Amino acid sequence: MTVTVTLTKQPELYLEADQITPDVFAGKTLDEIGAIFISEGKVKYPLSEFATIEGAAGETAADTKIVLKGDWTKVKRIGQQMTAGEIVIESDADMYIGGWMKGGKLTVNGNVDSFCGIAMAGGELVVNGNAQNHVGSAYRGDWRGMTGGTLRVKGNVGNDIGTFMRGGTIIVEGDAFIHVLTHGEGGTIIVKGNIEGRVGGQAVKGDVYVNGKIDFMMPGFAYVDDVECEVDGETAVYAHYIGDLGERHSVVKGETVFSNLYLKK
Amino acid sequence: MSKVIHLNMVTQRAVEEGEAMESGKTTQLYFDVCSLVEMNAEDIKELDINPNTVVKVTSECGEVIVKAVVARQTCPRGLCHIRQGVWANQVVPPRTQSTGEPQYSGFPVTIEPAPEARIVPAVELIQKACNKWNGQLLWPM
Amino acid sequence: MQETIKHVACPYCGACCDDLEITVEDGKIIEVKNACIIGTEIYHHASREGRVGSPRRRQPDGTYKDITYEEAIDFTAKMLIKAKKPLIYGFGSTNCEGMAAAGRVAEDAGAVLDNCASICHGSSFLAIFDTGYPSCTLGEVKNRADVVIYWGSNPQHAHPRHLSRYGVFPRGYFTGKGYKGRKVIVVDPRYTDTARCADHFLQVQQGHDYELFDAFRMVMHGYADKIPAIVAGVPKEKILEVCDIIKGGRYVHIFFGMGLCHSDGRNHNVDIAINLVRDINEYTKCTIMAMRGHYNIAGPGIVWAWQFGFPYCIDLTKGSHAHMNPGETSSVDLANRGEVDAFINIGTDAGAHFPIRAFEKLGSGMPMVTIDPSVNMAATVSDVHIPVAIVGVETGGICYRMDNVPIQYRAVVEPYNGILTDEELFDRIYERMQELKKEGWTTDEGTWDYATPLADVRPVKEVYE
Amino acid sequence: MTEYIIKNGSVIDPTQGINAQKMDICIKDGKIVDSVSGNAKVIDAAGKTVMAGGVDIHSHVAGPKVDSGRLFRPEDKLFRSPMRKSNLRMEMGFSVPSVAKTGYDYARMGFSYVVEAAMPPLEASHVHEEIRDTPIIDESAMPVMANNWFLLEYFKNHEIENAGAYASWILNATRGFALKCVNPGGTEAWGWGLNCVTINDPVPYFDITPAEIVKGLIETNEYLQLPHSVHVHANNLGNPGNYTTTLDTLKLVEGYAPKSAFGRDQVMHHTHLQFHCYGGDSFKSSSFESKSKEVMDYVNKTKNLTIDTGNVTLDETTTMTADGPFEYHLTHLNHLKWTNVDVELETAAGVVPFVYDPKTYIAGAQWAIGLELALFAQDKERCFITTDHPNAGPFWRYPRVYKWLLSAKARNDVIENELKYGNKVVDTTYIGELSDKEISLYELAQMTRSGVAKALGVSHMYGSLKTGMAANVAVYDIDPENLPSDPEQYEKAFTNSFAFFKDGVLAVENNEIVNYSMPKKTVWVNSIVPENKQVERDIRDKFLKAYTVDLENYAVFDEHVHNPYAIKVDITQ
Repeated sequence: MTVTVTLTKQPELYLEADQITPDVFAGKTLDEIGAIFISEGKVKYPLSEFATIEGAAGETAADTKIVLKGDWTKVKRIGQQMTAGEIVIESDADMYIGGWMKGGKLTVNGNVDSFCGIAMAGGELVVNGNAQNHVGSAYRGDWRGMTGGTLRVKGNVGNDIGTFMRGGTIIVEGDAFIHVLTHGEGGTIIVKGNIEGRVGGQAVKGDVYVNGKIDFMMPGFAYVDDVECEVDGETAVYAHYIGDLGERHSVVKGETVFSNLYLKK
Repeated sequence: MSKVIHLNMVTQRAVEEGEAMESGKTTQLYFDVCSLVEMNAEDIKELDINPNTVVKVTSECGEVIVKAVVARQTCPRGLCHIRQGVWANQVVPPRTQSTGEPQYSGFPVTIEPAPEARIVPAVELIQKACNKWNGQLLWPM
Repeated sequence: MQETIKHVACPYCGACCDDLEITVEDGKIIEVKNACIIGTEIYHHASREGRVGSPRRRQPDGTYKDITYEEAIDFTAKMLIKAKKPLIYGFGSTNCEGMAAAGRVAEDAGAVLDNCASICHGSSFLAIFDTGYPSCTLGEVKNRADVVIYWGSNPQHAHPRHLSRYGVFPRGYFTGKGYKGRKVIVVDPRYTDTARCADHFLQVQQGHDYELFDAFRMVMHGYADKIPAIVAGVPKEKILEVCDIIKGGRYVHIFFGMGLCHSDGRNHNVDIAINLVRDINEYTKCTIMAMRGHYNIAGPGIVWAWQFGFPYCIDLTKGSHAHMNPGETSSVDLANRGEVDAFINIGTDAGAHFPIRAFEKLGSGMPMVTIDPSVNMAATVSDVHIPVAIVGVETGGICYRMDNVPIQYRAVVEPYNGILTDEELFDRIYERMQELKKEGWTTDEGTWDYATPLADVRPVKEVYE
Repeated sequence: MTEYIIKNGSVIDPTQGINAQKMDICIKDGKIVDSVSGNAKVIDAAGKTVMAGGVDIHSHVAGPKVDSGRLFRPEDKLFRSPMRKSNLRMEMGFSVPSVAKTGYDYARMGFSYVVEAAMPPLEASHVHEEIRDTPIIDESAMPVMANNWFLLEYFKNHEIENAGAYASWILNATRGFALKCVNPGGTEAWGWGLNCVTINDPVPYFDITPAEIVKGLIETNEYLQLPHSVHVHANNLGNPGNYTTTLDTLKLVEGYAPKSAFGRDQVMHHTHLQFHCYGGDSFKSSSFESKSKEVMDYVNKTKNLTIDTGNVTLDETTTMTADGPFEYHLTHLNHLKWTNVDVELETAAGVVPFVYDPKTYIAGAQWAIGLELALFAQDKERCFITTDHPNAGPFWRYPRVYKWLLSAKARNDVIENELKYGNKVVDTTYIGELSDKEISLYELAQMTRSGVAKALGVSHMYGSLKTGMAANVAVYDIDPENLPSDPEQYEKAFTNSFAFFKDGVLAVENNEIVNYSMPKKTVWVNSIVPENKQVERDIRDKFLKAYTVDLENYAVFDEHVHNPYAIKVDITQ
């Protein structure tokens, strides 16, 4: 079952729409969905003040799909903490898209601002444009960053990609700026474009695959050997580095476990 | 055509700036100690100017007219410094890398001689940027 | 009549020197002893002609007209209530009593509350969130430290008495030889006046401190052999030499500053420095400290942490709970994004110290109030400028030194022209907001759940002794 | 002032030997009185329990390290703070709550007086600022003294009068309440990255042992005749096998008798004993075991000792202590962020987040040990319930601990359903041996009211419903004549009191806070000693040479102490 929400009015500032999730919409009538509150600063409005709502929601989150039409560039927190179902955003969107997401699928047919997929635990998040900073990163102070799910950005990303990552996969098809897998303790990050630097800094564990070039390598990554890897469906030879040698590492069965960096030859 | 040099810029505190700030940002003293760009002597040479020449500094987000001087706290070649404050902030990129902190240190600029240009007083710069300039300095320096 | 007031704490930098002697005659400051050049200027400025003695309202032609405190407070209270997302930013020169009062106002107004750390040591907060803060009070450095590192900080300019009071020169309990017993290491891209005092100067390539820290950490983790020949412009041999000094120290201390916070990577430059301190503690005692800029810029972090659990960038608009995430709720980002609709600039100068491309959005598009003893750049574009008493000169209060030690400030003269203190002003704004809310004032559109006034949340005084 | 009458409640007040007796409590002008007029507002307490307001002997609620804990844990707020109730301030934080949440939650639990467990003297004005902003509850703070350079030097030379003169100066300068001892000598050793793990390890440079420090503090405390005894956190906290250090420390009380006009019987209060009762030589389940019985056997037979428990609540929390080396040790165990503050000449502090995960053996064993202490205690007037907030768990979990003590069923439910290694825990601790033991509501009142107030030397102010006492009264939704069969009712009732009076002001009514805008006291001890020129010279000398603040700016200015209430102790008379 699909609910189509069309944004018809732009906010003066920004809207926060953490209530736009299949979990909240499920089992509600269109009127009830229209009465869901979204906020602009300290002011609350019913969703219907800014949008028209059509279609019907499913009984459960899993069988609810939400399609967002119109211009959602100035709307934050769409799909926050969603556990199932699907959201498609047919425009750019603002911060925290798919933040703390646990399941389901969220697709953005445009660009997103920072903090998309923050502390993501499951599900699939696809951004068919660029994303800003802190993609699949941790909330401030939390040592438990992204723990599961798949986050794919078709375009470029900024800094802090997968900071404090512990699980799941991030795929960036364009370039990244700095700080990839910083403080990583697991998970996989694939960057198909170039990265300026600071890849794997302070990483305890976790893997990074880079198909382009890295301008500034961390000194703490040491070359081991060349290996053939299948990365996002394509096989190639990669130079394998381990690190960060400046960070603590656990020892499992007598073997020190490092973070791995694979740089395409 | 005059020369242009590409440098990396930082903006930080200086004791002269601190003293002038406490004395008042509308003062001549503040104007004198903050509307400077400090450079390596070799970079000044490369620009083909004498020290104390007025120059235009341009960054990704704006430009400012200041006086080029040889840094007493030596900048290595390729690095230049404007003391933090009104003139520096005409060119500091506001991007924060999602930390809240602008790019005060480490942003590319170009510097070119502008001996005829006027160094604009602080209040005028601020009021113009905010569309609140009425054509006269209400706080004469 | 002349009077000399001793043990006065200085309202300039985070070193909070509390040994000033101020001589006052007929309510005017005539002599300042023991302060640095900047601190001295603050006291003299307070007694100079041209102080602003009354709140003022900007006129359409750009001139200012004196108004009463009642009018200024009413303007501010109404602005806070009507705005959807007002920003209250500053507190670089306010005492903690004023900050606590501002916290009450901000919560009641549904505002974003932020302080100058946002553009200064905010990166350090982010690093502390991630990695913690193994630190000490300045007396530990004075009494124990034999290896002192200044990394990306230039106290000879920003904290002029820091080296003599705490970091390099003082003789302490276990450091009777003073500077002769200390090794001083400075890391900076520029050969600063602080670097000139160093035994070892590492000229790091600007923006690459992170890599240099990683190399230091590799030494501590036993991978010195894997360090490349040059890291961030510093030769491997120099890194190893300095690491030997560090490991051989009895007590190592790192002071760091804006060189880390303002360059690429921001918080991660600090966060890896803190992790280096953890590593060094495997070999010898090591602590670290942020060179906080203003005398009480540690204060708002401390006061708001006990009020809201967060030190800065506190979004109170939801009313139900506080939210903090620099990058979103930080003043410069809010300005860049056009995400606020009213602005109070208090005890700082966003006009001079924000990048102009950020400030112009605050200074041109919304109602704005500046609260500051002096005419600063922000005041020149504000709708209302409200002068307040200068902390440490005209009013006392508690201020937190860079090591988070509370220093009790003193007043040496009466407030100029009877102007209010920050605390009095914010309490009166609070009272006015309560009155307005009772009269039914609220936002222009939508609904605001917290438009009904709270019971008075100010601490209740009672004498028991 | 309004008059109140709490009608028909089941009153429990150990100070008068009243055990669940149906009677009325009358309140007028902030005090408990024999009768009130017909205009008195009636609180119907039929079928409910009425007790004096609670007293907390050891809780980290205000000051620099508490605030560091708040500041460096944004994730402790995210999705973990209750949404603000109308008419209250925001309540932020799970393990280290904001001051508003602290005051509200204590009031909701019916507590009237809380003692902040560790105040670094240099940062005393910070503690007092937070106390000012904490609503409703009266508070005190204990200056930490066991690593103070003045005292180390005086104790080394056995100069108890000088130590007394200095300690008295500190109490007055900081507006402090009692002498706190944390990891004696070990925290000073931490200044060099070292520690003292037995009571005989020498302190570097100062040439003194922890045993000498503790004895010196006991002697100083009794010389000053203070209301409370010395308040001890012994060496070697949290380490397997530490119970021998604990017993060695406790035995230092032998031969000392209390000298105080305030009614206490102990010369040492040992705090958060749970962390000090470990056997074994590692954290492996094959080694780590409970030694609570061994320690409590000694406590039970030693009348000049009191203890509090430090119960683990099985939560994600934040540890914080003046035991600097311990926190460094802890951050190496769990690799989480670590904050440390060494305070010049005086003390240190460390803060590290910690998850007491019921899926681990150790957390289960620690949970059991804490409960065992309370169940083994023969004299409930000498054993008090705490969580060493927030170290073993947040204070607002007290009602959960009460539930585990009042109901064996609740305890067994945790062993069987919540702990992953419940059987192993039963094997290595005494919790199985105590499986049908339960405390009574009367004993709970001793462990949270009368006993605590007596040990603190404030039984003239708190912990009693006698006529003339300040009207701190809590009413709970528990009927002693018809105890709940579902233990959850205990937790619910003690978490949200039905009614609570603070100094005769109705703060909680019908389980909701209705008033928080009322005066509150900062209780401190004004200690007066004979003039001592030597100590005055020593103080001037240390400030000249070692401190980084001027002596004249050190003592808390009068205007920074909120509503001070002095307990005067003059030994010159």
